[in-house]
Amino acid sequence: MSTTKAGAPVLTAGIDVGSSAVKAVVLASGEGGEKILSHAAVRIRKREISVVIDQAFETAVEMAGANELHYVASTGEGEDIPYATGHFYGMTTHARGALFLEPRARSVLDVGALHARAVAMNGRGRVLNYKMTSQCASGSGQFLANIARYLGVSQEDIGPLSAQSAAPEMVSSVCAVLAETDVINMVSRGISTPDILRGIHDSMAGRFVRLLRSLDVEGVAFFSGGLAGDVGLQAAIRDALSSEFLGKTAPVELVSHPLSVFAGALGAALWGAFRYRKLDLGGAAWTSKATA
Amino acid sequence: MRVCDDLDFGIAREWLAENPGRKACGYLPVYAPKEVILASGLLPVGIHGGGDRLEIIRGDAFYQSYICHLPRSVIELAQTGRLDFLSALLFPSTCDVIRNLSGMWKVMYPDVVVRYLDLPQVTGTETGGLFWEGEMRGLLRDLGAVSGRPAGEDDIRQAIRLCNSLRSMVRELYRVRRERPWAVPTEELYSLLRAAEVVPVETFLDKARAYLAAAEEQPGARKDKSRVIVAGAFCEQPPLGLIKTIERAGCYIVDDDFLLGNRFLMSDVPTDGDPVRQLTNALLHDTVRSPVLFEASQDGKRRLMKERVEAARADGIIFAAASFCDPALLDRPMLRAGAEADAIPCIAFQFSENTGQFQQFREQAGTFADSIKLWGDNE
Amino acid sequence: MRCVVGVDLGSTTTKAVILDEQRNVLGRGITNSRSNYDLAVDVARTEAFVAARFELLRRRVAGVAGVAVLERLFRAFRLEQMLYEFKRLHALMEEECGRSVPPERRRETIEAVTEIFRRIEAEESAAFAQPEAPRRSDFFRDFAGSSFTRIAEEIAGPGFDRLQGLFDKCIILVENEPLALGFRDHIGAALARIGRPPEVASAVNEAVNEEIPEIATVGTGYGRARLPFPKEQIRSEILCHGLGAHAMFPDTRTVLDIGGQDTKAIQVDAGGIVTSFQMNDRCAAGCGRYLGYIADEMNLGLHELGPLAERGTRPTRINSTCTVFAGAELRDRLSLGEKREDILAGLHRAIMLRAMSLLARSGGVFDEFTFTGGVARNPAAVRALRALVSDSYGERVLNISPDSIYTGALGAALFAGKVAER
Amino acid sequence: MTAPLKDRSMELQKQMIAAHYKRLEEAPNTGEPVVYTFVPGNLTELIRSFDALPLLPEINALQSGMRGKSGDYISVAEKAGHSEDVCTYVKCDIGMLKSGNISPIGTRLPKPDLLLLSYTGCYTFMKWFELLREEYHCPTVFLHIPYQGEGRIAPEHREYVVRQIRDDLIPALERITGRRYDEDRLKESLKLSASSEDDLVAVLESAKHRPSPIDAYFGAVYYVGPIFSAFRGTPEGSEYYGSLREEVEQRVALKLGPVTPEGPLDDQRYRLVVEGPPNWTSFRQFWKMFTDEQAVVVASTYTKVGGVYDDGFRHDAADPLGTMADYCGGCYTNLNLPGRIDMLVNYIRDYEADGFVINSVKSCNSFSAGQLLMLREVEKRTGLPGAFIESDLVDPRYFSAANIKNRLESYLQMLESRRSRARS
Ligand SMILES: Nc1ncnc2c1ncn2[C@@H]1O[C@H](COP(=O)(O)OP(=O)(O)O)[C@@H](O)[C@H]1O
Ligand SMILES: Nc1ncnc2c1ncn2[C@@H]1O[C@H](COP(=O)(O)OP(=O)(O)O)[C@@H](O)[C@H]1O
Ligand code: SF4
Ligand code: SF4
Ligand code: SF4
Repeated sequence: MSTTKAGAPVLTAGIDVGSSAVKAVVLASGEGGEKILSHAAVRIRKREISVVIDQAFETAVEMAGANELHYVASTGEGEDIPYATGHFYGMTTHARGALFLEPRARSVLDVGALHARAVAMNGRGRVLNYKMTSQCASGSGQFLANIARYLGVSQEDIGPLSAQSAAPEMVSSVCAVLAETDVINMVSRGISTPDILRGIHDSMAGRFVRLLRSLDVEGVAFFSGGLAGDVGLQAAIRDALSSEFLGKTAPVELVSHPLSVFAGALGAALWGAFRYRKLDLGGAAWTSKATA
Repeated sequence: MRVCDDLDFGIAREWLAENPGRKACGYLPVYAPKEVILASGLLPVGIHGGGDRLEIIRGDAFYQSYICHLPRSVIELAQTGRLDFLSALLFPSTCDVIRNLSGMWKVMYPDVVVRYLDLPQVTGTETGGLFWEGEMRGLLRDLGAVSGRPAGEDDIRQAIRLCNSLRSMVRELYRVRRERPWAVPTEELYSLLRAAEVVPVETFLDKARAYLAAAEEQPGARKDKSRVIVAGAFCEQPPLGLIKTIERAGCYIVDDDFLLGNRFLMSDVPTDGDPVRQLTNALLHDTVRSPVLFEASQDGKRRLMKERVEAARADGIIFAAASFCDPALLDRPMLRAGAEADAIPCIAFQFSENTGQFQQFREQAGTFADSIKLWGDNE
Repeated sequence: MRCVVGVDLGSTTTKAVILDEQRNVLGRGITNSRSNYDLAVDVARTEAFVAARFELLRRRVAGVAGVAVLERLFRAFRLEQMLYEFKRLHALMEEECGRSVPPERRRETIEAVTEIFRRIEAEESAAFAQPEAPRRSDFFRDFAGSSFTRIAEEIAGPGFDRLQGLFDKCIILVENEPLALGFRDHIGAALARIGRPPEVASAVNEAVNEEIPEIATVGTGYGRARLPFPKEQIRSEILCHGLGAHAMFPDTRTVLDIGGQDTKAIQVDAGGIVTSFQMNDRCAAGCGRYLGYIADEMNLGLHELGPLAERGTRPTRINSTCTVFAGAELRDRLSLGEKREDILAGLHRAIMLRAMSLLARSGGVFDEFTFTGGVARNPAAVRALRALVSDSYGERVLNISPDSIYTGALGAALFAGKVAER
Repeated sequence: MTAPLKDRSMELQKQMIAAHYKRLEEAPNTGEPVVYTFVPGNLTELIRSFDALPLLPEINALQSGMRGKSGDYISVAEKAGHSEDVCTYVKCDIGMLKSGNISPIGTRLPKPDLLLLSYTGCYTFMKWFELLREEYHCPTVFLHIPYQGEGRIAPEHREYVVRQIRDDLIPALERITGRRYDEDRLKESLKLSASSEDDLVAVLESAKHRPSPIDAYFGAVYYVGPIFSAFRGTPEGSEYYGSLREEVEQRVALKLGPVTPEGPLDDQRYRLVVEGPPNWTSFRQFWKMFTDEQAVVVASTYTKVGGVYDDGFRHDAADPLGTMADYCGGCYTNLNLPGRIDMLVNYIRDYEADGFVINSVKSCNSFSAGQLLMLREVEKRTGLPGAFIESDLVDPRYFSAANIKNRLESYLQMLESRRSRARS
């Protein structure tokens, strides 16, 4: 058993188990602040979840070259990971991760495969209020993924294509599944793929902006989760934020980050380090098999 | 099988089989005077919806999607013959949904004695007292006719005594949970109290004593969890899974509104003097403050949650209301504003009795517990 | 032969039914709905007239020539039609290659396309030589897609995605072109293909020339408002389903129709007139699309879903209402090791539970009970429905017709008959 | 010929309402006390006998809905923590309050001096005034009207209400207005009420004629406006009802139908009875769906929420407190479900209706919980099919025109096909 030498950085891992992918981050926190050592994401597809978790975790640990970790923090659906030291819940970790990636952020918009939520927080990452979508998938990531699949567009291309749109076509159906019919109709009416995608982005953006607005947030909103990297959606949300409520509400600036999808895992790792010090745990929580 | 999952009311049916000639009287949430039912020689049976095990097939034929779940499952129970052992059914004035259900029952089940029961909204002893005493005597008369054994004063006193022990047992259970929530998980407490709604009072008292003794012996270990009050679920009941979810997401429930009727009267009802008058007085002056009664005091709603938080030494409040429940949902902004003014952390969500997915609740309750855990002493 | 026509412009499929002077069904046609409603209607109607002419042919010569030769002629006709469509698709794909495939890949792509269509044609001709026609989808889009994809996978390797993309683009173009798919367009070639047997050849000539004037047409369905018909020729789909079900099963009192995007519970009286109805819409949970989505999730064809679910012994209780969440729940449960058949059975039960609520709201389930719409083709859905109905209402005669998808169109045609009588 | 007459009652009503809002706006200056209260069980005569002005939040909400303002108000209230699930009248009112308390016609609304909570037939009222009390910190009187659970007003219940009026309400009104209770004045007012009530009943019952000279739902919501709000028992109110009755009687004599926003509806194909409140945000569009199909409404229950008069009840000056108690207990929202079913069945029979439509609003549990059973029962008892439509009062998100039109159209086609079979 080894202990941290005084002054040596605390090594923690965050594992975020989502409904479509598992994300893992390894973090070093020491005198000079925190540093992300590695990050890994693995899609679940139709595999057994524990296998995917192990894979994401091991990849991140290997990339970080860590032999031991002082705290392994889980978040999302990861409550039952046997080697986790502690669990933090999704909004707690997204808020913390967002703050790390964008210190000016005072709210988070987290959009994943099946959910969307807006979280208001203070300057220290404490969740003050939140709003989430109900058990209806209209406007979720999965919905977008389905449409993209139908259109034959790969995940990475959605954003750039949407950005090319000149005349977005509104989707009329609210239902994520029945909207497909609309899309089929659009395709056959000769509407271009960019215009269709942007139309869908716009309708999603409307929902997300309503979520954010219902919390009365202002200033910087951090965009986290799997859809945060979608530049088309970003643009649609920014447009909706600036046009819809012009003059009526405070301006909100939406900020995304290349590591947005890891915000939850990162937040978990950060909180892990915090708890490790606060509770004065000492020792390693996890040691690599090679070392052990 | 847990009693609260027994959609066929087996224990009540057994009781009826063992006591030929006796009858059962049901009541809907929140409050009905059990004393009157017992004094009239009837078995009181609480009808609190169908929970998450009942598949709703006909109930939906009676209710639009924007009406809470409770009445549709109650109708489902009735339409599938599960309530056919009730000779009378009482509909307290909890809200317009239950009020209207009383009329529906009259139309659909003309053989059942149906009574709509107003609540003591006007608490002046003169006006309100006269009215409520009249209501109580009317109910005694009606239920006496059902059972064929109209209650005498002594019957009423006897029933008051029994209900006093019931109430004091409930208070005791709540006290023990408040003090050692790790020893009395709400999941267990709730199941026990739910059973109290459908079994004879004596049976419940025995069970409860045994439970307390066992809890004493196996005290369990205290965990690093936040203490919360779950407010707002006084009528339609949350599925047990939701209670478990809250507790597993890092919270100890130390006070709640579940099955509120069993502690609607807050202290013992005196057994001397005219028992009807005593019961009336208790109803006018000793009722728990809740969304179903008009709040007479100007800032009563503002103070209520602070008082409850202090009494339960809670860290925060989870407002959990049934979807489409007007009384709970319209109360919530007032209660919440009061709590927040006193810097009490709160969250709010809506459920329905047959909710089967708890992810969302876990996230919310967990984030709430996290924020108390991570920030509790710093901010 | 004067006829009347009913057209049901559904959200996913468009159907047409032609009735003769005695109001017997002369022909039925179906196609998938598309944005060009007029075209969808035309295709369905053309199909129905093809079927009608074959029916007339059958009435005329079945006695002399026997049904086998007619059946053979019909299959030949279908083959000709299909080859024509494939040819058109092929041409469009080559054109598209010229436009969107990078020059350095163009040649190999065109070659691959040509090879695929060559193989398709060979397969189809070989299938024609078989005594039994293979069972498959009614829609060109579906069976062309599955043949194309399969062969493309076999031959193309890394170029597969490009071919798939080409197909997706061009199938839409084909679908939205007015193609010549009528009786007269292909019957000659079909006759030639089966060697012009004399016992039918002259009858075919007569059938080609026979006039079938359409004296009244009534439209119904989800898209009826967009039909180019005057108001008195449009009927609510509720009424049409009621009347259509009554025509198929005169003792029907309750009708459940589950289509792609909506579900209807209808009560009719002894004359087929609707006395009450309930419908749900705007949410896919509870409609055919729910099952379609699940089938996609599992990479199954719609027609495979039901038979698989039927093997489930203990239906799983599904917690999610939303189609998309149910899809995720399905994945979760599969990864937890639950049995696929049981989960599928649970999903079928879930959709039927919602139908039960709707039925209850419309007044209940009376004898006889008729189940119509595309989902009635799904055996597991039927089984779940049967079980639920007998649990809550006792034994009921449950009618299902192989032609149930045409119920609305049949009702519309009967209304057209009434219009014609005025 | 009829046009100027029609204009007269409409014009009168417009003026009355505008004048009332003006007077309310001036109240903080003139010192006239303001009493907020609800339509069902409103004690306008009593309030006015103290020279106080009634203000009815429900009327503000419905007017805001008709003028396209409710959507914004509702979202303000939801942002403030109100659930999406609850009555939108309340949220519209709270939102209006939080947005500066400007009335639907643009005047400023005064604060209440008293919240008179006549708890008649709606649970939500209680919460509504608890919520308003939080904002205004003013006295609140709770007037508990027992529900007609047994289908009648029990004598002891009547007595209970009388006691509350006498012992709680009147002293409170005396306190806040600084005036003494003046029974003679009240009696004068009650007499005027009774005469307006006579006129209103005559107007509503004119729908028994063929063609019906009125639309007893869409049109009649205007007719009941004054009597439901601030004008029962006032001279303006009497004048309005007098002239309205005159106009309607003229239309009867000329065998004319009502004038709708789409023009006159003389040729009436369907006579319908309607249960449930209208949708206010798309009121005209909703009405047009009926007129497009030449359907006229001959009787409705909604027009009885502020008092049921066609069963013969009239305010009775001889027993002021007793008559007020009877009035409160008898409002439509205070009837039990069997009573509501009876009413519909009687209307269908008395007005020779071809069918009935239930408009179920998401907001209102008092109305909506149980309507599906009402539908079945009325169908059973009359042998006529009914139509069930869902919308909301003032939440524009809950009006799906395509859906409602589809249902209504299918329903009327169904009536038509029954009719053509009956003929053949
Ligand atoms: N580059 C991308 N562009 C658009 N969507 C993406 C991209 N990467 C992932 N997604 C979508 O993000 C979702 C996953 O987001 P995530 O936050 O990981 O959700 P969860 O935590 O629920 O698994 C999926 O629906 C996926 O399709
Ligand atoms: N062979 C089949 N097996 C199982 N389900 C089918 C089959 N064919 C169609 N369906 C179902 O029927 C639905 C379409 O039904 P249909 O009545 O044509 O709808 P609509 O009239 O709305 O277009 C599809 O969504 C699908 O679920
Ligand atoms: S849950 Fe709420 S709305 Fe439903 S019956 Fe109970 S009190 Fe009424
Ligand atoms: S509307 Fe569509 S996305 Fe929403 S719950 Fe229904 S099926 Fe799911
Ligand atoms: S619930 Fe109904 S009666 Fe009550 S305030 Fe709302 S709309 Fe009016």
